[in-house]
Amino acid sequence: MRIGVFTCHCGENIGRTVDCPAVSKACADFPGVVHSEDYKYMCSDPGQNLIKQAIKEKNLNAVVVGSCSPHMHEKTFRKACSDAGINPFQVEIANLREHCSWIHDDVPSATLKAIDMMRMMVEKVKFNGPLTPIRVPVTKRALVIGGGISGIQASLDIANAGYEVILVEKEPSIGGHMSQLSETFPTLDCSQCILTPRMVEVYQHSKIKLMSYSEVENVEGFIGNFSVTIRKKARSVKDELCTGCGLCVQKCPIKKVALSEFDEGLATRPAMYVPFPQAVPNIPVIDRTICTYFKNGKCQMCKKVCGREAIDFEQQDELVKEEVGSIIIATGYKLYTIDKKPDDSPIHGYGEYGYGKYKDVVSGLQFERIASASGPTSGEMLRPSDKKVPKKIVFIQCVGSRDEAKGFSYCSKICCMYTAKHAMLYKHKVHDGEAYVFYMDIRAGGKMYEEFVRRAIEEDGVKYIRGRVSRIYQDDGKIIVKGEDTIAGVKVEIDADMAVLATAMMAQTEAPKLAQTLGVPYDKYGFINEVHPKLRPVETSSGGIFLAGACNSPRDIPDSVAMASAAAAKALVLFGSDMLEREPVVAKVNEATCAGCLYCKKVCAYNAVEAKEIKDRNGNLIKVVAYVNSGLCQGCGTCNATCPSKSVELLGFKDDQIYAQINAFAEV
Amino acid sequence: MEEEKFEPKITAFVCNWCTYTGADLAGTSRLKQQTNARLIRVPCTGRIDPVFIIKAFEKGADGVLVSGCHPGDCHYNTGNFHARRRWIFFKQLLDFVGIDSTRLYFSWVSASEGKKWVDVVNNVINSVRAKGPFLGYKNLNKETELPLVNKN
Amino acid sequence: MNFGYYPGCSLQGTAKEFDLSLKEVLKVLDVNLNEINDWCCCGASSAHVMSHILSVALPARNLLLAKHRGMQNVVAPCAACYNRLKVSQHELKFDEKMRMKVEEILEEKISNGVEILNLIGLFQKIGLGKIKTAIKINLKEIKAACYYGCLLVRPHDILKFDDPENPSSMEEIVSIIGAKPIEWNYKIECCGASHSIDNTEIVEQLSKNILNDAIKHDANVIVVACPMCHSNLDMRQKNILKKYPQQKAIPILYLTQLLGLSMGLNYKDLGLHLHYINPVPMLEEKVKVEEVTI
Amino acid sequence: MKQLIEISKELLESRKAGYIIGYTEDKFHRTKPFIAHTTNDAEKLTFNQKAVHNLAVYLTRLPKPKEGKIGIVAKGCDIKAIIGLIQENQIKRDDIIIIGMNCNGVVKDINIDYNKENSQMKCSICELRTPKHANYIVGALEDFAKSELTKNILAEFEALSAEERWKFWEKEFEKCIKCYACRQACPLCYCEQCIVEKSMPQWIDSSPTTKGNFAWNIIRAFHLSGRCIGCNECERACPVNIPLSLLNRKMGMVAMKEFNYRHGIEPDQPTLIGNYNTSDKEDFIM
Amino acid sequence: MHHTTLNPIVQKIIDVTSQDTSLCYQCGKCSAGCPLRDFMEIPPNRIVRYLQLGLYDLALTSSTIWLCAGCQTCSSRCPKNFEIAKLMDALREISVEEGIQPKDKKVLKFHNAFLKQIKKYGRSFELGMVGDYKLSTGNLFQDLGLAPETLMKRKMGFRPHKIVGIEKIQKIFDKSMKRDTK
Repeated sequence: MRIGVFTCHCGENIGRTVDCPAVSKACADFPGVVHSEDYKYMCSDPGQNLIKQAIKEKNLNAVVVGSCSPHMHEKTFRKACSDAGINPFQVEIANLREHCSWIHDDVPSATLKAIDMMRMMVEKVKFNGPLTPIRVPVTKRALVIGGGISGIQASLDIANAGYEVILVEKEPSIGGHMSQLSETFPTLDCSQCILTPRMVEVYQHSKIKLMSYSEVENVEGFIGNFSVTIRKKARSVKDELCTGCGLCVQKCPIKKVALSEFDEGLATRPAMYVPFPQAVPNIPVIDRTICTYFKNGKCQMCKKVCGREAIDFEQQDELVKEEVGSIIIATGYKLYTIDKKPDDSPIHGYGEYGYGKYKDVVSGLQFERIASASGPTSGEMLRPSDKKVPKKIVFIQCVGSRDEAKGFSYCSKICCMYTAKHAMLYKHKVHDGEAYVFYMDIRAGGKMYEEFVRRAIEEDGVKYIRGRVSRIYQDDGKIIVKGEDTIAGVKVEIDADMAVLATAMMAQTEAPKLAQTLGVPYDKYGFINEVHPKLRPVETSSGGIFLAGACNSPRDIPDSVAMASAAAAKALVLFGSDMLEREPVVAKVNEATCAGCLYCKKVCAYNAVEAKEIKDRNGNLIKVVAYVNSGLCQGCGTCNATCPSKSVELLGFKDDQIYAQINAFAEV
Repeated sequence: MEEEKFEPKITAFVCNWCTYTGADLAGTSRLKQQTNARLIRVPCTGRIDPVFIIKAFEKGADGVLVSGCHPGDCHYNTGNFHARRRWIFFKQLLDFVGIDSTRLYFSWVSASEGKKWVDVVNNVINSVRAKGPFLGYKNLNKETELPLVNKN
Repeated sequence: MNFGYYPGCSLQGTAKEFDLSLKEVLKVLDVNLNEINDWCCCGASSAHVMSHILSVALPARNLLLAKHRGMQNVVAPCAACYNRLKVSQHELKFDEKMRMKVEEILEEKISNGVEILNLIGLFQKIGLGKIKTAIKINLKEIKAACYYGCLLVRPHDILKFDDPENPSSMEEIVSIIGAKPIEWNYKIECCGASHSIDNTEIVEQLSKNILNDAIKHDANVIVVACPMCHSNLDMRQKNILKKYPQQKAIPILYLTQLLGLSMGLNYKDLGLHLHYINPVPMLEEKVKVEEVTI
Repeated sequence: MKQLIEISKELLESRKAGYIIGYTEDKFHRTKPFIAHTTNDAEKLTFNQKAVHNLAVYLTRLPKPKEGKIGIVAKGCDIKAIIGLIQENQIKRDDIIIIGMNCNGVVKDINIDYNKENSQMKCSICELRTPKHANYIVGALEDFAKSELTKNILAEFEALSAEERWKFWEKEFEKCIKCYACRQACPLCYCEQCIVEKSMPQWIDSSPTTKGNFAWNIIRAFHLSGRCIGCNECERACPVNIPLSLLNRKMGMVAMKEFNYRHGIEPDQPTLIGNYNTSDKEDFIM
Repeated sequence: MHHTTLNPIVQKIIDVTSQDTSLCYQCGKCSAGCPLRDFMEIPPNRIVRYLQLGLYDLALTSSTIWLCAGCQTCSSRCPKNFEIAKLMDALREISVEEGIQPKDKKVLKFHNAFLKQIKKYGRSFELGMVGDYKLSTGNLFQDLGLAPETLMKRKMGFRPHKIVGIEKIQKIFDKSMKRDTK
């Protein structure tokens, strides 16, 4: 074995707490090590060249690099080594940065630990052996989960590149939250005007299979080869027959029972409904929970009026299977509500703001509906309680956001902007009205954003007050807002007609469940994690599964659209090749010693293990052994640990490799 | 005197996707921790074979920590479930032969739980330090001819 | 039923009608209280101002006495005492350093485990159903503003009692005895508490706001469960009335007194005569003695 | 035993069975395993309270017969082992003919006749005296002198401190000479290459040092966790009398307590290892 | 975790509140909700700000810390779970230790009078307390209007009740307070 060891200072990052030259020197004495050196930036070109040189000059056949986490640069160094002619899987990384220098202060002990870590990897690499990547075919179709602006953008990009897309939306129509908005910042152009053409394009696109009112039930397989089960919820309307004439909706007698989801509860909708006029697809759905037919077998008005006989009361949910190569998660966000939450819940309501019991204290999205021409007031500024024009209105930012006591430490990012927009829209409609905004900081990073906020202040005369509101309560039909201006250091008490709360953006309630189905990690708020916050922002730790929009963290429309296109690009990169190279970290059976108990088959989550009969040349069965289909094997190694006779081994993490590491730690 | 000088050796077997990444996060967040633990990265807790743990003790570990994804979060869907079932047996077996719960630890640490990882590591190190060296095995090693410590 | 009892200083003095009425009511519900013998002041509104340790040590002593008497629970009708006892217990439980300091001071090991109840908590333990059965007189004319003040509900993460921003447990009790609890905005606003003596202006100002909000939402009585709140709203109301001629008077009753009334107990036993703002006229007008149908 | 012999002869004659794994008695009146290939052999078959060996061992050790199935004489213990092997697809039920024996308890020491002292605890708590899943049931159930469970050895042992337990096993394992008799006697140790014989890497030190013995006995017990059917042949086979059953019984208790599972009861029952339940306990996991 | 050594005042604050003022991001919700806000020259959030900036004297000499009635509205609404009320306690305690006289001495005198009674009898003896308090403030006529009625209603006992374990109480006082309450 001729091993080369390379210790990276990572500038000061490792060097500060780990004495790299000392580490390098110590490694030189390890048995099997024929070359050891340290350098400021191993990952840099000169750094990589050092490695390549050493490989050639000392004809090394294995390399250990002490640097940052393998999750950062393992690929980089493997590439460098294979360029210099040694098998990329003869390379091991000791995580001297994240797992040593960054978490310790004391140089001597950190250095000793670093030496241990290097020794462990040197010992391991001795047993690595060369491996060749596995090639698997790629299914060139994509699944996009979520039909908001992010999902729409991603779907269109992929479809326009010529690949099939299945777009799954859980609501009856695509469009998401953007379809609810009145105008959009910083341009103040009408949201639906720019969105609906995109929605129609999706609907008409030959490459896009739109599945509205559907949800992803199950996902199996792996990058390039996912098999997805989608639940098509019973609409009670045959979509192939419905022309969207809307007669059934008009005639449905159950008009006032249900609050409209689209209008954020500020208006009602029938039992037979289309969420909003521009809905795509324009096919109604029956809310079976309130429909009189489903409740007591009467009515059937919709059925009577439908000339196409599209109404189908007997319709059941159906499960559809689809094969795709890539999945884009674009499930978006939901808005935090201030109502009282159960005591055991990690988030809490705002009792000091009345737990949402005051009609004229509304959420940002509700205000969007009030301001929207398609809204319940057809765009007229009227407050919910008595439909009067509010002469004094208060906007409050950071409700929930940046409020650890309520369970959120993060900033929702978009509220500063849309609050400024709200205040403007208000002033544009109620010229003699007073608008106040309570804020903590104004975060207006973005093209034309700061200018936009200033416009609200300078041109539209919106009063900005720096401070959080302590209490909101109703008195004689007024909304009393008790605050403090922390700049002037004076108390501010406003008897307003209406208050608008910029409540926090939250992950969708079902996000964690979906993440588990897809096997991707999510943070404590339920936002789905990217692999690397800077360098791999749209990828998840599961190959082939990408992120778009607010499902990853609070995001505004431009960012979401950009991210959606990025995710689409990632999927297209995947579709660029017919075969996919996968790391050869897969299990392998030693048929000589396998006793065929097939416990390995039992524990395999990918059905990668099957029974294989071994016959002599006369075709008589000698014995049954386990066989691993390396195409399906994902390399978890559970079979290896379960096998009593160690007859199945996980390449890359073989028993002898791990044994060597355990042993190496002992030798100190 | 001896006790004060005693620094425990902790071998930690961690899964690549949750705990190892969580430990990375602890690093990027610069969360300080004690230096006694050495991590051995495996793809999944499902890969962790009880013989690893025995061997770690044989080779002079004073404590062993095993950590992976929370149930339901496993990158390989079910690896940690199978692991958990093995541990239920193995933990009680070791306890039965006198390697009790002050030597062997298990935890779930997700990719986002950098802080938890630091707490787990420090707790394990502290309690093993308090417990003292694992003389049981160390004595067995004395009996065997091959010396535990060979300086090169 | 049996409960440990920590009356606290006020109930022996300025708030003795609270003590009276409580005992009368419990007699009817045949619940008896065993007073912690030789209890001392909990330090109330002063100790924690002057010395954090003192404010923990004094209640700790009383809790130990209760423990020695083998009490599972202690009723502290005074909201201030209740608050101090709870906070002290909490700090001793979670603050290792503090516990050791206090143990050193009291020269005794501290073990937790006594459940501390405020007045409302006590009634919830006795059971609202049981109270309902003891009702004789219908109080449906009474419009009560239930006033919690600060110490019953804050700090929530320690007291864990009711909703800190919109409590309703007192309303529940008031409504089962037939009276009508009103919706108002000042039920958890501060009355000025300890400034009662050193800064009467403040107390009068704050109390005035509270009184007026209750009156505005046409309450005919304010119900309290805290001696300090009572003295501020009742005793100080006298000056307020003097200062502001147009100010309307509103009687302040302890929850126990209202209960007592509904149980048909007489004014004297309930110590109604001990108030500065005489509730009797209001009661005579509003309370009809008739068989209850609730 | 007439019935046993009759059946066996018929099976061999008709070639329904290629051979029959059973017991015979040697000249010292010891009952020992015996393979009957011919009808003459069948005459020698017997069954009694000295028929203590677990014959299921041979199912994975003997070559399959040229024609016919494998006949096997099986008491309760053997049956559990057989079912266990089926669960772990070492054999197919259709490949064997089971002659089930009503069992009246077996001895500890086959050199001495059965009596209360020379009896096994497992027998006094046996629930399978009449085997299930057998093709034939032979013999009659009779009362027999049971050794009483005077004390709960497990509980007593667990009452000891960790250090005491360690000391106990240190003394016991010191004695082990790595003869692997325990493994040979165990019907569920059928690996073609035992982990202890694996040298790359050598997980278990093969030299009989106490350290290696610890590893060997612990791993053996672990590999039998949720699989051991409690025939105690390992302990009986152990030449240095290590109380191996203590380990196996402990693991048996865990299987019972945590999962309410016993191995070798129903052929189609999913095995304990190899399956999981999302609600498996994890109170020991931080 | 602190990498710098702490100023004793900061240390004391952390001892009492077990929190660090750097938690506060100056949203002002405490001041906005403070019932005594109208009587304060300096709002609570600025007191915290002073501490963040190390302007301890400004904080310790402000009347704010003595006006705080400990109603805990601030603490219970603080988005950062910062215990402002506790902080006020700490500041008062410190200013007493440092011998800083509050602008309005009445408050301090009241608390001293109150505690003195407890130290003397084990329970508060309101009549005595009020007496002491008035003597110390020289404000003999305050509440005179109320006094007779109060006495008539026998709401204040004439004789103090001295508890049995009184010397224990005195021990407690001596051990827990650096400066005697006189």
